[in-house]
Amino acid sequence: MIKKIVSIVIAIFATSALLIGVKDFPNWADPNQPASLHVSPRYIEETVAETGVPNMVTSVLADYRGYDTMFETSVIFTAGVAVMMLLRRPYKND
Amino acid sequence: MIQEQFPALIVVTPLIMSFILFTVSWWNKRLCFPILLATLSACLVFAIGILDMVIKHGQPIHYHLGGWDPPWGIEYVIDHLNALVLVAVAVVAWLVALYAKSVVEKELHESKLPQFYTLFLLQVTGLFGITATGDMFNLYVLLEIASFSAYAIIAMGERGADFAAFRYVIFGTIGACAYLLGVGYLYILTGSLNMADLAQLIPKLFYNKALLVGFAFFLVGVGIKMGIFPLHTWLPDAYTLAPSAVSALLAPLFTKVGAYVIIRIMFTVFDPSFSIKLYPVMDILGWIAAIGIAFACIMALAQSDLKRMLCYLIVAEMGYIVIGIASANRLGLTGAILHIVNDMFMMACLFTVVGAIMYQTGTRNIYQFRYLHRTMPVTLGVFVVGALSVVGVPPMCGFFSKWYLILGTIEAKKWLLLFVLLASSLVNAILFFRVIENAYLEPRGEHAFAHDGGHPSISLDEVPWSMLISMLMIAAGIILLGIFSGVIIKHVIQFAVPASF
Amino acid sequence: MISRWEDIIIETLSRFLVPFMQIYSLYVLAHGHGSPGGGFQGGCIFAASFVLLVIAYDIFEAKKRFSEKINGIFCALGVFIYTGIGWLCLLLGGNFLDYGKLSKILPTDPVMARYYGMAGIETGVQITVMAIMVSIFLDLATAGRHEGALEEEDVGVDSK
Amino acid sequence: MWELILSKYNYWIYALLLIIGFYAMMAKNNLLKKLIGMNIFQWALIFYFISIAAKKGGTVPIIPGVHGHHGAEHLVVHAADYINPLPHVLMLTAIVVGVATTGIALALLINIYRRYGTLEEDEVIEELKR
Amino acid sequence: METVHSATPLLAMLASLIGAFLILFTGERNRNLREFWTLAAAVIKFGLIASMLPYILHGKIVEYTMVEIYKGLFLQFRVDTFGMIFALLASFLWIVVSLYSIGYMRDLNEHAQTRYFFCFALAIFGAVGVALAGNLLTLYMFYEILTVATFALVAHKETPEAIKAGRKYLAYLLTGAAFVLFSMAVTYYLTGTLDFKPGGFVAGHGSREILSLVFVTFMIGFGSKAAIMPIHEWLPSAMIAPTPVSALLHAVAVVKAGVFCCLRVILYVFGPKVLSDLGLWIPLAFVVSFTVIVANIIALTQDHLKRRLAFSTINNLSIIILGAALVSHDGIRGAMLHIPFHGFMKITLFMCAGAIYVKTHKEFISEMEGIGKQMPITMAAFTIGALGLTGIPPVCGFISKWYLCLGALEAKEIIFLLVFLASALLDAAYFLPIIYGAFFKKPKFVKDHFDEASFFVVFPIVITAIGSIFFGLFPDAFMHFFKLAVASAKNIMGMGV
Repeated sequence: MIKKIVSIVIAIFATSALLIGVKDFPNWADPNQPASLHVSPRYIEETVAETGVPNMVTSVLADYRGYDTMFETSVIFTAGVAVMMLLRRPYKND
Repeated sequence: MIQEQFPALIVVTPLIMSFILFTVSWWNKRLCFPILLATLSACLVFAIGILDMVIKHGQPIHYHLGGWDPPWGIEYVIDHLNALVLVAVAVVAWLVALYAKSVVEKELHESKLPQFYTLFLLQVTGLFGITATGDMFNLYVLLEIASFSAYAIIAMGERGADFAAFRYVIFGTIGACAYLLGVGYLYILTGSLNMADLAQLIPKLFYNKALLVGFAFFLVGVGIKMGIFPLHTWLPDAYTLAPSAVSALLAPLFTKVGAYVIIRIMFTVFDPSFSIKLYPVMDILGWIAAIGIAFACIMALAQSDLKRMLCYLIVAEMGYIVIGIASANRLGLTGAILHIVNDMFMMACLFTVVGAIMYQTGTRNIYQFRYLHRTMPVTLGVFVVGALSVVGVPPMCGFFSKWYLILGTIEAKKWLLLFVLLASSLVNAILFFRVIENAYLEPRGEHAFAHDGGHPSISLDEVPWSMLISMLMIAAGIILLGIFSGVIIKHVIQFAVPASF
Repeated sequence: MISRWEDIIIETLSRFLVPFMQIYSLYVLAHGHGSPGGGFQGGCIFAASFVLLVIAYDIFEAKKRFSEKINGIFCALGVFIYTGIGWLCLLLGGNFLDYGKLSKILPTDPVMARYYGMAGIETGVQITVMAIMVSIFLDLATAGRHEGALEEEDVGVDSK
Repeated sequence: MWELILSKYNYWIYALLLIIGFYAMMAKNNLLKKLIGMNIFQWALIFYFISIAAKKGGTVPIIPGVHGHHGAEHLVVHAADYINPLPHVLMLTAIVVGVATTGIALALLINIYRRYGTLEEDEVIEELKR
Repeated sequence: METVHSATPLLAMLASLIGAFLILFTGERNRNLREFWTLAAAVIKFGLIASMLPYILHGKIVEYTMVEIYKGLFLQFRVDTFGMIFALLASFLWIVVSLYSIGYMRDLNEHAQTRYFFCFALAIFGAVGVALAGNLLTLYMFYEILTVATFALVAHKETPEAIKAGRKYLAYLLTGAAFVLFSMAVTYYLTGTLDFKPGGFVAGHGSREILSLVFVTFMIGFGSKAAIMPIHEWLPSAMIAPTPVSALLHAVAVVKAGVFCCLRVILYVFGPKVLSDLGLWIPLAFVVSFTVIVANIIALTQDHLKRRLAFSTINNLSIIILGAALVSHDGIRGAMLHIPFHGFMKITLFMCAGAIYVKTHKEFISEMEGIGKQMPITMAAFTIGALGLTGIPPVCGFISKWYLCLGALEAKEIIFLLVFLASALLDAAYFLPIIYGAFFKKPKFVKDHFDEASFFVVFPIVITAIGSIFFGLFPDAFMHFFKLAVASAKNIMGMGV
């Protein structure tokens, strides 16, 4: 019980911390928010010219930030190996 | 020129070798360990090459992955700070790998070994990547790789380890998500993910509340990963119950790399003035560190399980590093950075010794260590070196980092922190001499004259050679780091400290 | 242990469905460049086909078609393809993952080389995702227990 | 104030989700519920990032009718017409990470249940004390 | 004065370090070889240190820098006149004590002798390091090594109270070390250097409050090792250790190192000028004179021989510090002379006590009546040492005390002159009864025919006893303690007042 109260308090505290910042955030779907102006335009405008891939998500995923994706795949691999290690048990014969 | 490629190679080599190791293990399990060791040796070469390059050029190395220039692509930026940490991580990982073989073969079922070695390599990959990268989101992904491998190998420990690992999963996820949230806040405010680029953009919106919140999220997220005081609750269980080799790998490296990340964020991504002039971050950190050290010392005094005691000691050592950061001046930060490296070696030393004692006697209870100095003198010798280093006896390395921390607190006029530093080193003395007493002295009756006539029945019963060698090398490393700390500072650390100090 | 639940309709239908799902996953992979899709999505769909097999028949049926060893090797193979392409670029004198350099060995200009490089790595991603999804599913579903496996005590996890 | 809520409602939603997940992770006694809370937590983040990507008048980030880069030079693309692809990419990674975390956590839970015969946290702790 | 760069100090240090590890690796397998290592290391070390004597006597300084730690902060040895005195004393007495402890340990057939000799060598390593250290950091380093190495010696017997004594020892000394660390850091922060300089280097740095604070913490820190009251408590309880260890503790290494550090701080860090300007020497002088008197009075009440000697040590240490504290030419001279001379005499006394213990297992003075008949040589040596400590010519104690009194006169502090005289009287008061009882009373508990301890035990006693008379007659004989003391006093005062 006490645990629940404590966690509620922490939760409220965390939310308020989250919402302090909201005032300084751009409105939803604001075309001129910095996120859309600083880096991403190049992805959008140059993707075809630079990578020949019309799907920007793919081009960013696999090329501009392909290094991230490599580790992302490695994350899956890690998880797979981890689950194998945790659960799988060897056959008697080997 | 191959040397330009080192920054990528040091991360990618263990990665690809982990896949190869995993594949090979389906045919031949005996090849796993040699592959592991060879890979880590290669990483050692790369790390030293990078450090050499950085010292030669004197300015950071930039490596653009995929040939895209930042901030569009991902870049690696390696300055003196990362280079130092890279080398330290490489060395310690190599030594621990050498140490791990026998322990793991004793503690895990042989069918688990390939997966263990694979995860070992992935862990190292993650640590290298975290240290090398110059991109916030890339750091997140690598943090997750390191964490996942940690979850799994911790869960292979003794009874209760899986529960501890689950709590670690929960906390670790909170930490990672908090970090990601911080990245999100920075991204929505600046639209960039590149550290150097952010460092350019952030000063424009210093008075932005959202920025402060993002900063807080960074502190919380990384704080959980590195286990500073209020957020450390997962640490003692996880590291105590983990297999010896695992705690010997994680305890020195993971937490320290977290400390590195905090320094990176506070002093590179955010301009130092943000946390010094703008907000009283340093004072808060100082208080947290002081309370944390006091708490950790008390908890450590309460333990009779050596490994758990050491786990609380880690929390205290993290407190030291935070003190160095909080004193916010050149000396203090020098001490903090030096302590990151030193503490890697000290913790590696102590945890390997605990593992060795477990390996031979199966107990970790310091009150059952009696007569141990007859059976495993070498191990205990190594332990004494590590212990004296933590207590802060020169010429072991622990003293020197403490020396700079003390100077830093004096310069910052933070007397409380100074007092905490001095007092905690006394508590450490109590902690360790308790162990040393139990291990070395054999209480006798009154006025006893030598029952054994000066011939104690020394019956050597030591751990395998590979473990002994690696432990001795770590101990030697501790002493050398101590004596040559001046050289390290002169050539590396003084450039790693932000110039504004 | 998931026991087999005989039902001719389900078995036949799913046997029909599986190849279509796999073809579709390959389509998703191949069209990842021009339309929504890509390695992850395709891989998941491909893995789903196996999951369907396992549900319709039982695990051993699925294992007959896709042994643990092959699966494990596929796990590593996919990521290996990805990383290998990165190394290839490195060996061709570029930075890591700089697909443009592939034009030296591909009969195209650097830009299209990037195009094909991406295709390659997406394939790798698909293989890994597929294999890992299957293996995680099997492990979780069987909780590690399967015919002829050692008992937990033998593995010695509980003995500690 | 009203305007603040309306024009920025995405943040409120994500904060709400985040808090639900966080509460579940902290307060729930059942480990599986903790895990579910963890997923909610992660998904809140994903919503947050995706909502960054949105642009009024922007469409899916795929340039129609192009294949290869031939003719790219006289192809004019305005950044304002397409939504921001970067957060989608990041979240693809985050989703994968979430899946991986869930997998590992489930594996751990299976082991825990098999060894202690329960998933209630306090009972597990009791079990461990013995 | 010019500086000679030479690796001799380093070699001298390595001699005992390598010796220690040879001892460790030889172990119980071959005890003769092990003890041969001990002696060899001792002799080589003494030879190396003595080889530096000529330079020093010609007013040069032998310096060897190992590494730079930070700006203006080195790990370095710098051998000056004062350091030479202590280095000579420690390394010479090491030979004697190791001879003695070979005999002692073998006669008593003690346990864990390898550890004993190993830690012994390490302790000497630390002590000589303290003597040769060129700056506070290096000094602190060897000081800590000394502390840790001595812990194992104090707790050597491993009886419960021995272990308790060891803990007490550590508690006092590590706390003291923390104080030292603090004051060292502040000093470095204020002055930017830690190198010793005759006449001190803190002058003109920092406010007088800070300096006074630092001085006090320094004195607490090093005083804990020099056993200034009220932080002397560990010393009497450390008497539980084997006698050679007590001899080492008292005469050679540990407490002497403490006093040495105190003098270093007083004369080479702060310097007479600062002391007299800040008036810091007055409280110090009063504290130590308090210690002198009280320690003597306590000593009167002790029946356990070694405890009585322990309190006499406390008294003499404080006398040394007092001599340095009255910032006068002769006082410093006397203090510096008293370090080696007291070393010789006190080690004689302790080894006598040990010899008696080895032979008769008697520890209490009341049981030693008439022991002069059983062990005449030992008791003769004892008499010499005791008379020396009471300051009776021609034993060397007289000279140092003479200069101390002169120092008190020179500083025009009659009260401290009285302190010196009183201490001499009280010395007599608790030493003479022992001698009287030993020679002129009927043996009750001991044999009344000649029965001495073994050669290895008696020989060193004779050497040191003769040594103390010899230095009394020729204070400037081959170790040149007198010249050295005069020279260093001249340097210090020359730069100072």
